[in-house]
Order: sequence, then C-alpha cells, then structure tokens
Amino acid sequence: MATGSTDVHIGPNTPAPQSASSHLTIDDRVGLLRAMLLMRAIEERAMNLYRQGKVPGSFYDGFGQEAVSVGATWAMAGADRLCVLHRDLGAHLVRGVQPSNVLAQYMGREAGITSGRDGNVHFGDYRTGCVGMVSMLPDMMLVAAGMAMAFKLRNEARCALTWFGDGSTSRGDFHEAMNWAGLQQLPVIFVLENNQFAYSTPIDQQFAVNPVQRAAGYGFPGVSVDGNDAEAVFEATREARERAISGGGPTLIEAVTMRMHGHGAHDDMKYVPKALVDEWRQKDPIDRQSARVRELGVDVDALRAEVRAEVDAAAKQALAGPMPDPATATDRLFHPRDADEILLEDGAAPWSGFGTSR
Amino acid sequence: MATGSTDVHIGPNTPAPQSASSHLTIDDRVGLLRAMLLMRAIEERAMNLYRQGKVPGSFYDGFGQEAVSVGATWAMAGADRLCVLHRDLGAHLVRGVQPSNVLAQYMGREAGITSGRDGNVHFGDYRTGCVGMVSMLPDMMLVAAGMAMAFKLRNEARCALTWFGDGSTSRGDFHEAMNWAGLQQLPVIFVLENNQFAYSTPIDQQFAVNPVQRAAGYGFPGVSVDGNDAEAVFEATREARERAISGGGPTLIEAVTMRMHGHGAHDDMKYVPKALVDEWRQKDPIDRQSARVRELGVDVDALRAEVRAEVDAAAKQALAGPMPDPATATDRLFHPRDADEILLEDGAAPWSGFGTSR
Amino acid sequence: MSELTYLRAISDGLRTEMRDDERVLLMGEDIGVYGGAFKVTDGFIEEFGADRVMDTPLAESGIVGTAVGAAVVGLRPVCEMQFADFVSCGFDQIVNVAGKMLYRQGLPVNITVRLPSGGGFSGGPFHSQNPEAWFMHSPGLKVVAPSTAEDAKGLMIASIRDPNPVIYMEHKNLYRRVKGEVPDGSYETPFSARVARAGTDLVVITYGAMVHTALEATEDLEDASVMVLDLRSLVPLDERAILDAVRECSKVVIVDEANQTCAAGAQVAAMIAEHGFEDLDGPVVRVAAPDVPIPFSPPLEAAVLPSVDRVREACRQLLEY
Amino acid sequence: MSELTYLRAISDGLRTEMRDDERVLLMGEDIGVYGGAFKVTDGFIEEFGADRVMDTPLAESGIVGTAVGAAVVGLRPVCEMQFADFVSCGFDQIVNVAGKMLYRQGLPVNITVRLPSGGGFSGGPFHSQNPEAWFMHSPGLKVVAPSTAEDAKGLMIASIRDPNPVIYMEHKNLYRRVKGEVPDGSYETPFSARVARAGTDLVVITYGAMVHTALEATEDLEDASVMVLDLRSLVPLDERAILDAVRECSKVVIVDEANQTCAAGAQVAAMIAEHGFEDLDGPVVRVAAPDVPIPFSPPLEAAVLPSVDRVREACRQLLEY
Ligand SMILES: Cc1ncc(C[n+]2csc(CCOP(=O)(O)OP(=O)(O)O)c2C)c(N)n1
Ligand SMILES: Cc1ncc(C[n+]2csc(CCOP(=O)(O)OP(=O)(O)O)c2C)c(N)n1
Ligand SMILES: [Mg+2]
Ligand SMILES: [Mg+2]
Repeated sequence: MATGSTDVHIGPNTPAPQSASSHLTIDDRVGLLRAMLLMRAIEERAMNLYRQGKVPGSFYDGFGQEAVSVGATWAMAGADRLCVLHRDLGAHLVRGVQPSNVLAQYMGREAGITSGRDGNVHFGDYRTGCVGMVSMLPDMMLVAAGMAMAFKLRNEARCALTWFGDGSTSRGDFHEAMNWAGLQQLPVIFVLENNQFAYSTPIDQQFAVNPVQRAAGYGFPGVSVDGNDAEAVFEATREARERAISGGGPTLIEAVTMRMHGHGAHDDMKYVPKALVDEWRQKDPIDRQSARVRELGVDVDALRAEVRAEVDAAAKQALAGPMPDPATATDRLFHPRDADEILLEDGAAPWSGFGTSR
Repeated sequence: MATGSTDVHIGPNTPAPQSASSHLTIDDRVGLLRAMLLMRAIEERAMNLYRQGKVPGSFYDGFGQEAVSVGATWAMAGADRLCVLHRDLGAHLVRGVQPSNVLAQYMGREAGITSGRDGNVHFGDYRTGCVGMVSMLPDMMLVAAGMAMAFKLRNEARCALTWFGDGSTSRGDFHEAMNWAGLQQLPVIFVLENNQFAYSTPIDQQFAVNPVQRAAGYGFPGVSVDGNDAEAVFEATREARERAISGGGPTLIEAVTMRMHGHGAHDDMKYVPKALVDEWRQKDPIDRQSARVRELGVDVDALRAEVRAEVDAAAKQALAGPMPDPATATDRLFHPRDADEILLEDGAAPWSGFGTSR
Repeated sequence: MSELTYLRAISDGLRTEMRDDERVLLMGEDIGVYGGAFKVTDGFIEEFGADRVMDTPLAESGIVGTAVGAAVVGLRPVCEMQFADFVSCGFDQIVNVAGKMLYRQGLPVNITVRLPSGGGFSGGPFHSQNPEAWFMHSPGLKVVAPSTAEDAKGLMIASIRDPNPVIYMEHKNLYRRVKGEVPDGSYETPFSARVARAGTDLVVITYGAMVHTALEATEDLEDASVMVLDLRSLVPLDERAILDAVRECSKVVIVDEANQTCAAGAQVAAMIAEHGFEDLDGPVVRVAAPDVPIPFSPPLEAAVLPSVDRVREACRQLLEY
Repeated sequence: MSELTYLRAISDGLRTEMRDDERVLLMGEDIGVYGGAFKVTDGFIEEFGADRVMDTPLAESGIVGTAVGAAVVGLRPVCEMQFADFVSCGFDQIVNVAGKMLYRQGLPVNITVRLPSGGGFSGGPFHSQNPEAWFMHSPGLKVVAPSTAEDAKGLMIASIRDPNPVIYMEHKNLYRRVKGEVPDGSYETPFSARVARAGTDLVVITYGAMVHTALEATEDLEDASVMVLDLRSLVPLDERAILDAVRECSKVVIVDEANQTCAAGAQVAAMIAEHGFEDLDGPVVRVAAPDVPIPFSPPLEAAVLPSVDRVREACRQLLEY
C-alpha cells in the first residue's frame, strides 16, 4: 500500500489541532505528508535514473508542488474520477498506484502503467479511476467535464477532478470546458495549478487577468488557495466536492505554487529570477507539513526513512523488470468486440472522512 | 456609390438633435438609414431569387439586425480592417461593395466577389479592407486580433473589428482571441451580435453568464448596447475605436438584437416563441432610424424608392452576368511568386468625422 | 423490411440502438428541439428526452472531449458534427484523446462521431468536405462510410456497439436521394467491403456517394462486365476483398470524392500497387476531386467533383488499355 | 560556406530572412527568452527584439489565426509549433482559414508554420508525430520537408518568401545528427525533388529523416546501383522527377516515417501506379510506420519506426523480384 495509514501514527481519529482543517485526523495529516514524501522521493530517484540514462526521453517532475495533487486527491472518494496531469504524481500514489510501477513507467519497462507505450507521467491506471493525460494541454478538462456530465445524467453523487497549469488556461479547450461545466452545472472540480510559469513563459505573458477571476463569468465560484499547503488544498477541494455532489455545480480552485525545477530535466530555468526561487524555497510544502505533524509528536525522520526504503525497494524491483517485447508494438490498437468492457474503476480513497482507507 | 451621401439630404453638417449622437451629421444619420435600407432590400431581393431557384445552396440574412453591421462600420476609418460575418452584409455595403456584385455573389455568378468560389455572404472584398469569413465560427476573431497585432507592432493608429454571434462565444477561438487581445492590449473591437439564438439553440443553452461580462476577465471593457439602434451601435464603436487607436486596448461590444428570420432560408424557426418575434418587431432598426430622420424632415419614402430602384438595377445587372467558366475551377490555388503582392486595401469610410465620404 | 431513405435509415439505426441500450446518448448542435440540421434526429427529443438528445453549445472540441469523458465512465455517446467540415474544430480531441487512449493506457473509448459530409448541392468550401482521410491517417480510429440505406442503419448500430471510436461518414447528397429496403429491428453491417455489382473486366473501387456514381457510370459500358466494390469501411480496410477484386478483374479504377492527394483512394491504390501488382493488367486509375476547395457555384462544383462522365471515361480508357 | 547542423541551418535561414526583410516576425511558445524548445531561435530575441520574436500564450489556434491576420495586412509571420504534434490544436485555422483564403477571395496568406516533427528519441505518442499528410490532403497549403542542412536553410528562405501558407516540416531527429556545408548569405532551395544518390537498379523515394535511413540502408547493397530520391517538397509534389526515376530504375521502394495509411508515401505510390505503371518492373513497395501511435519505450519505438534494416530488406527483396 503506497500511502494512507502508516506505521508512525499516533492513533486513529485523534482530532486535528485548531490550526488545521477540522476534517483531518492525525492519520490523515500524516498520510498527506507521507504521500508528498513518496512523490518527492520517487521523482528524485527518477531524476537520478534519468541522469544515469535509464529514463529515456525527457523527465518532468512536480518538485515543490506536491501539496497540490496530494491535497486535492485526498478529498476524492473512490468512486470519483480524476484526470491527472504532469506535475501530479501524488494523485496516482494516493489512488493506489505502486511506486515500482511508476518507476518502471519512467524507464519504459513492461511493468510501467502503459507497458512502455507512453513515457514519464503520461499515464493513468484505469483501475484507480484515473485517466492519464494527453500532452495537448488542457484537453483533459473536457474529459473531466464529460465524466461529470455522465454522473449528473445518471444522478450519481460522484464528481470528477482535473488539474492544469496556468499556461494551459490560454487554450480554447479551457474555455469550452469552463463554459460546458458552468452551463450544465456539472459536478466537476478544476484545479488550476498556478506555478508562475508555462515552460519559460511567466504568467504575465499568458494573461492580463488571473484566470481564477474568470470563473464567475462562467457561473461558478473560483477560489484561490495556498498551493503549498496540503491541508488547505485538501480543504478547498473537500468543499468543492461537497458542492459538486450536492448539485451545486463546478468549482475552479487556483492552487498558488511555484515550479521549483526546470520545465523538464533538460531545463536549467535560468530565466527564473533566483530571488523568486529562494523565496519559494521557504514555503516548501513538505517542510510545512513536516513541521505540523512533528508538533503532533510524529517521528518525521522515521517516516522519511520508511519512504526512502520503500522507494529503494521499488527502484530495485523496477530495474529488475524487463523492457516490453517489440513483438507487441502493434497490439491493442483496437479493443475487440467480444472482449470484456473496460471502464474506469474505483481508486483508493484514504481520507478518514470516507470511513475506510481503501 | 452604394451608401454615404444621398439625394435626400437636408444639408451637410446640420447638427444632430440632442437625442442622437453628437458625432453624427444629418448626412450621417441618413446615410445610416440608407445603408440599412439597402441591406434589407438586397437581402429581400436575394430571398426572392432564392425562392425562384436562382440562388444555389441555402441563403442567410440579417433581417432585423441591420443596425449592427451598418452602425459599427460607420465608425471605421478607411485604413481600418474588418472581418465581416454572416449577418453583416451592411458592413460590405458601407465599405463600398456594389449591390450588383453582392447579388451576383449569392447567385454564384462570375461577377460575385468570390467569382462563384464561395456562396452567400461568405465573401470579403480585399479592396475594401474586408476579410470574408470562414464558416467555422468564430475563427475570424483571431484573424482580427492578428491584424490589430500588426498595427500595434508597426505603431499605426488603426484598428480591426469583427462580429460574431452569441453562440459562437462557446468555441475555444473566442477565448484565445479574447485572451490574446487583452494580453497584448490590441486595437481590436469585438462586436458580439447577441440575436438570442444560435440556429435553434437559445442563449440560455449556450452559456450560464452573458459573455459580455467576461471581458473584464480578459482585462478590457465589455459594453452592452441596443443593437437595433444604429446610432447607438455607431457611438459605442466610435468610442471603442478611439480607445483602440489611442493605445487603450480592445473592447467587447454586445449588440443586443434579435434574429427575425430563420437561421437560413430553409428554417421556419418554429422553435422561437411568437411573442418574442412580435416584441422585437416593434423595435425594428429601420423603422427606428426612419422615424428619426423623418423628424428631421427627410423624405424617407423617396429614399426607400431610390434604394429600391438601385436594387432593381443591381438585380438586373447581376442576372445578366454569366456563370463562371468551369475551366477556371482549379485556378488560383496558389499565388505565383512573381505576381504582385496582394494585401487588404482601404475601404470606403463615409462617416463625416473622417472628413471625406470615401 | 421498410423502404427508407438513407437519412431515415440512419435515424432508424440511432433509434433502434437508443431503445435497446440506455447508455446511448446523442450530442450535438441543434439535434434536440430542432431535430438536427438535416433532421436526422427529428422527433428524438420527444421520445428520449433532452438528456439523451443533448443540444450542446457551439463547441466541437467540447462535444468530442466531453463525449470521451462520458464514454470512459460507461455511456455510449454519438456525437454529431453539424457538417463534417466542422470536425476540424474538434480534430485534436478526436486524434489525440479518443484515438490514442486504448493503445496508451488500455482504456477503450466507445464514441461514435457522425460526419455529414460531401458535396453536390452548392455547399461551398465549408459545407462539402470529405475529411475521412485525415482520420484514416490517425491511428486508433475506425472509419466507416455507408452508401446504401441498409448499410447506413447496420453500420450505425455496429459503430455504436463497437468499443472503439468510430468516425461515421454520412454523405449528405445521399440523404434523400437514395432509398432502399431496410430490415426492421436490430442488425449490424460488418466493417468489410461489399460487391455492389459483380463483374470481371474491370473493378471500380469506391465508397459512399461515389458508389452510386460508379454504378451509373458503368451500367451500360459497351459490352464490358464491370464490378463495383463498395468499401463500406475505410478503417479497417478490407484488403482481401480489394485484392480479390483486382485478381478477378485485373483492371482497377478508384473513385474518391475527396481531394485526391493522400485520399482514401491513394491508400487503396498504393496497397494494390504493392500487393496486387502481379494481377494488374493496366495502370491503377484514380478519379477524385482535384486539390482545390470545393467551389460553390454549380458549374465550378460540377467541374471539380467526380462525375458519372468522368468515371465512365476513365473506365472506357482503361478497358481499351 | 560554413559547416552547420541541420538545426543551425534552420536558424540561419530564419536569421538571414529576418535581417533582409523587416516584415518577417517569429511567433511561438518559448521561442523568445528561452530560444525555443530546441533552441532554433536561440539569441534571436537579443538581435531582433521581443516584437519580432514573440513569446505567445500557449494557444496554437491563436498563433496561427493571429498570424493569418498579420499576414493579410503585410507582415510575414513564421509560426513555431513547439512540437509538430500540437498542430492538431491549430489545425482548423491552418486548413480552413489559411488554406482556403486565396482560392475563395483572392487574398494570399503569407505565413510559414514550422513543425518540429518525427520520432527516434523516445518522444512517445505526442512528441513523435509526422502529420504532413493531413496538410497534403488539405488544398491550398504547400508542404516542404528538408533532409539536409543546405536545404533546411534554402527551403526556409523560400518558404518565407513564398506568398502562400507553407508547412515547413523540420525533423527533430536531424537537428543535431545531420551536418553539412551551408552557403553563407541568402539563397533559395526550389520546391522540387533532389537526387540524393544516383542509381539505376532501384529507386528509394523518400523525404526528411528517412533520406538518411535510405542512404545508409542502400549504401552497400551487394552490387546494386540504388538511387535515392529526396522529395524535399510534398506540395507541390515533383511528379516529373518521380516518374523519371521510375523510368530509370523500374523498381521503387517508398519510405515514409509517418503512419502508413494515407501517408505521403501512399500518394507517391498511387501516382506511380497510375502514371508510371508501364515503367514498373515489380510491385511498388512501401516501408512506413504501422498504424499505431509512436510508442515511447526504445524497443517498441524501434519496432515501429522504419529502420535501416527494414529498408535494406525491402530493397533486397525487390531487387530479387
Ligand atoms: C497544446 C499544447 N501546446 C504546447 C505544449 C508544450 N508544452 C508542454 S508543457 C508547456 C507549458 C505548460 O505550462 P502550464 O500549463 O503552466 O503547466 P506547468 O508545466 O507549468 O505545470 C508547454 C508549452 C503542450 N503540452 N500542449
Ligand atoms: C465551428 C462551427 N460549428 C458549427 C457551425 C454551424 N453553424 C452555423 S451558424 C450556427 C449558429 C451560430 O450562432 P451565432 O453564433 O449565435 O450566430 P447567428 O447565426 O445567430 O448570427 C451554427 C451552429 C459553424 N458555422 N461553425
Ligand atoms: Mg505553469
Ligand atoms: Mg446568434
């Protein structure tokens, strides 16, 4: 089990202190930290593997943005559905994807989620209720809206969520999805991951007005939240989900954060002012959550060590796995008529509020 | 000369009465009426020709919306550039396109603006500074933004204008154009022609919030204006143009109007409540402008008769012209390298404020 | 059996499948209250309600993208592009999202996209296109193109049931022009070719509206026995039926209403030139629209679209070869 | 003359034309401050300023559409799609607005759209596509695809000067792999084919990166004399050069990195099957990517992309025919 409960907990359902969301138990708060640590550890390992030439292509990570995917996913029920983007590895982990499969994915191995058909974080494991992104940004906003449309049509108390970057808001599909969601008042949550840059381009060259302010123009709320605070992201998402499943329609959440690495492994991001990076380094989401749970008496160092060990084992396992068989390269272009129907399945939903950690 | 001065004027530069825009002379006000009358008369004639089987394909008109294209175009200088849409024949007429060429266009004749290559109002005469629309809505918003971008880059005091319908605002290109224009603060005017329907679909099935309210989210003003009042449309456009050419950026103008005919000639629009049509019939833009200039002592009946005669003559001329030669069907796919460069040229700009009627 | 127009047969296919399977829903501009620009879904909203016959905003990317989302959670959307031409506005969602999902992540996308296509009635450059080749060149999409009322219904039902994204080309110029006996109830037409007329001297290979052009052009061609092969499905392409026909006839004319470069007909010709070469008794002749937008004015349009005369002349010359 | 990589030759072409003609401006994502995802425009913003090397929002339709607008009032925009794959998001503006403007209304659209295309470096399904055939099938667009540094520069200059929309395919896998002597200053490469190697027994017809694959595959093919024809331009297609080569060699292998159905190679094969039939001494053989998305993992990608071995084997078999 990748995330959720941990050995380092103090006891279930210990009430969270005032400062934090009243909807999180200590287990939850540690779980959030653990998932963020796991995300970071996997991506750091992957970056090493990339430097060793074991990860083909390029490599993209979400260093410094872990709170956004982890915090939002923590609020999602197993029956909810997600479209996961390229800075959001944490979402996969919370939903139950195994670290070894993630590392195998990066290395193009058979055990990767896409069996080597697609690279880096371009994957979704349908068994966890997640649709993997396509590169074209932000196409998945429409897919998420479509899932929500189906839920609404079928009168199901479920919702869909997707992430996308600040830069992605410039494209037409952003608008078509926002308009569709507002018009039909769909149970969908759009998480705008404002990390200040789209590749090399700063936000002031992407738009004149922060897109979170546009939500009202589509008929639903837009809220800004500290994207480096996992609990704040959780809470905003939880509220948005409440609204969504009770028929209140969509929410646009802007998670304000910073891309702390280059766009990809090849990018030294010398176009980013050093002072900006320094400033944001002080706001590291893992440091912040660590301080919180440390105050609760949790042994964070032990947690870190545990996560590190898990990732070591995962890397070992992934490295031991084979590359895909070239003879399979043209398989599975079409799904056979007589094969079983495949649909998205429920994912893990560790939040204590759902009453079960899986 | 299709529009502009007329035989029925009272005298140049007679000040307009208080109730009207202080920027319009009586000549202007009669000119506006004349252009609207001409648009309606041409379209009515074309509808007859369509019923007689002389107009191939379908036929689309702007009955009841004449004030929008005529009023906005009246505010545009010769050096400005326009992308003209399917309800906006008046724009072509104000810019100097001849009625006989318009009717020839509808009938697919050689003398049509596109020489029979495209149909109905899908045309633009580059010699009048107008780009004809493509069917894909609202693609031309980006083309207009691009023209404005060039003006800005070259530091020219010119602007671009385009129209589009309420339904067209749902498409991604609307957003990409709005964002581009706001970001670069371009000298462009977007006229949203809200005629309550997109084909059969009422506006409440197109968006949850009126798109004019979205302009602020792109960083520029959105204004609503009575789209059945040519002088009001003129005035809003004039102000927007002032802002544009003085570096103040784009404007979104919503011209509130009603599509009084079916989407096309084939459409009986039984999906439109009769009461709605009746209500809007009271607000006919031509009746309104007629009343105004009649109060000024203009003989509107004589003007109507004159326009009718002009259209009769134009129809005769158009009907006498040949169909295109099939041997030319594959010509002009590419412009030869050694041919003269062709760019948009200046159109007619009859507004007295430009000091010259042509 | 009932005699139906091609258009009514499409409607019948949709209606049959909607009655049988509540997961099926229709999405498109003006398909509900208005019944569709061509009235294919006339009366549907009364029978199935606005939720299953959804009038959407004017947003083709939105239509396809939301349909993909609805499909992966269990619905079976059938999207209408008001005209095939507007599919360019939903192109990315089709080729990149719908077309590649299964190959990449094992998740099938059961959507059908209806494209009212083709010229012949002064639709002009934006209401006459035949964009099937774009989708044939995009892996992961099936592409079908019925020419008869019977196949229009059977391919519609088969497309909806197929778990993959299917581009359903319906030729506007057949809507009311073509009629035929159509079986009542539910049936499927296979994604394979059909011999529209048997023959031994020459085969005309084609699909969609051009099947009728080909039949008319070769009805009475001196004493030659001309086969007409109706492909029906472009992806998958029935290569065996094509090569069988080439073996039988040795002479081939390929007719395609689309612009000729890289058209479906180019693929068929290339395939024959590679795998049927030894059976050929003459050049692989193509008749298609030249590479220009489809013009509006009747004499120009007639000069561009493949006509009965052009097809007949091509066959005549090849027979003499 | 200087020795330049293919990539630097593209840069050189852009720079040369920007110095000569102030109407030329570049538009794209991250092309300014960052110098482009592949550094094609590295240093340009310093020389030409942000107005002429414009970092745009992430909006491909926006890039193409505004470029069209700028072109019809006298600028000469060169648009970069960050990867060719993303052109699907600007597809409609290219095929419907840019491609049909001149034919419909006599107004030329002088834009150039750069598409960094192709696979071979684990780019996966969304960073490896070769979409040229979509545009070949869309009337009103020219399409060029240089394979050498010299042609990369010359075709860039010629594309910018051409008054029509030109799709400029630049193969990413050639960027740094291919070097060559490139004339200094301004020159144009014609939109016509080039004999990359003369030969008489068999001709390999190809373009872009596959020219190098073809040359390598046939360098040392027993005693056969193999011609390699580099098309360079796909629209217009140099049919005369192709047919001359077929006449000379009688045997043809067509190599195409794109997915095979309806690819550029299909058009070439179809054209030969029709107009070069009598000169053929064997089937028209095609080597192309099978119809699947280009997979990421090296062994899978290698299995899909046409390789030196596959091309050699195809030639060998055909020579024995
Ligand atoms: C439609 C499209 N165009 C171009 C790209 C190339 N590209 C990949 S990521 C990126 C920047 C994305 O910025 P943003 O949306 O802010 O996301 P971030 O990477 O900052 O999380 C670009 C331009 C793309 N993926 N999709
Ligand atoms: C992208 C696109 N999709 C579909 C159509 C078909 N269509 C033509 S007009 C129209 C309705 C347009 O409504 P609106 O924008 O309000 O303009 P109006 O006709 O009311 O002036 C539709 C759906 C189109 N022209 N373009
Ligand atoms: Mg960003
Ligand atoms: Mg409207």
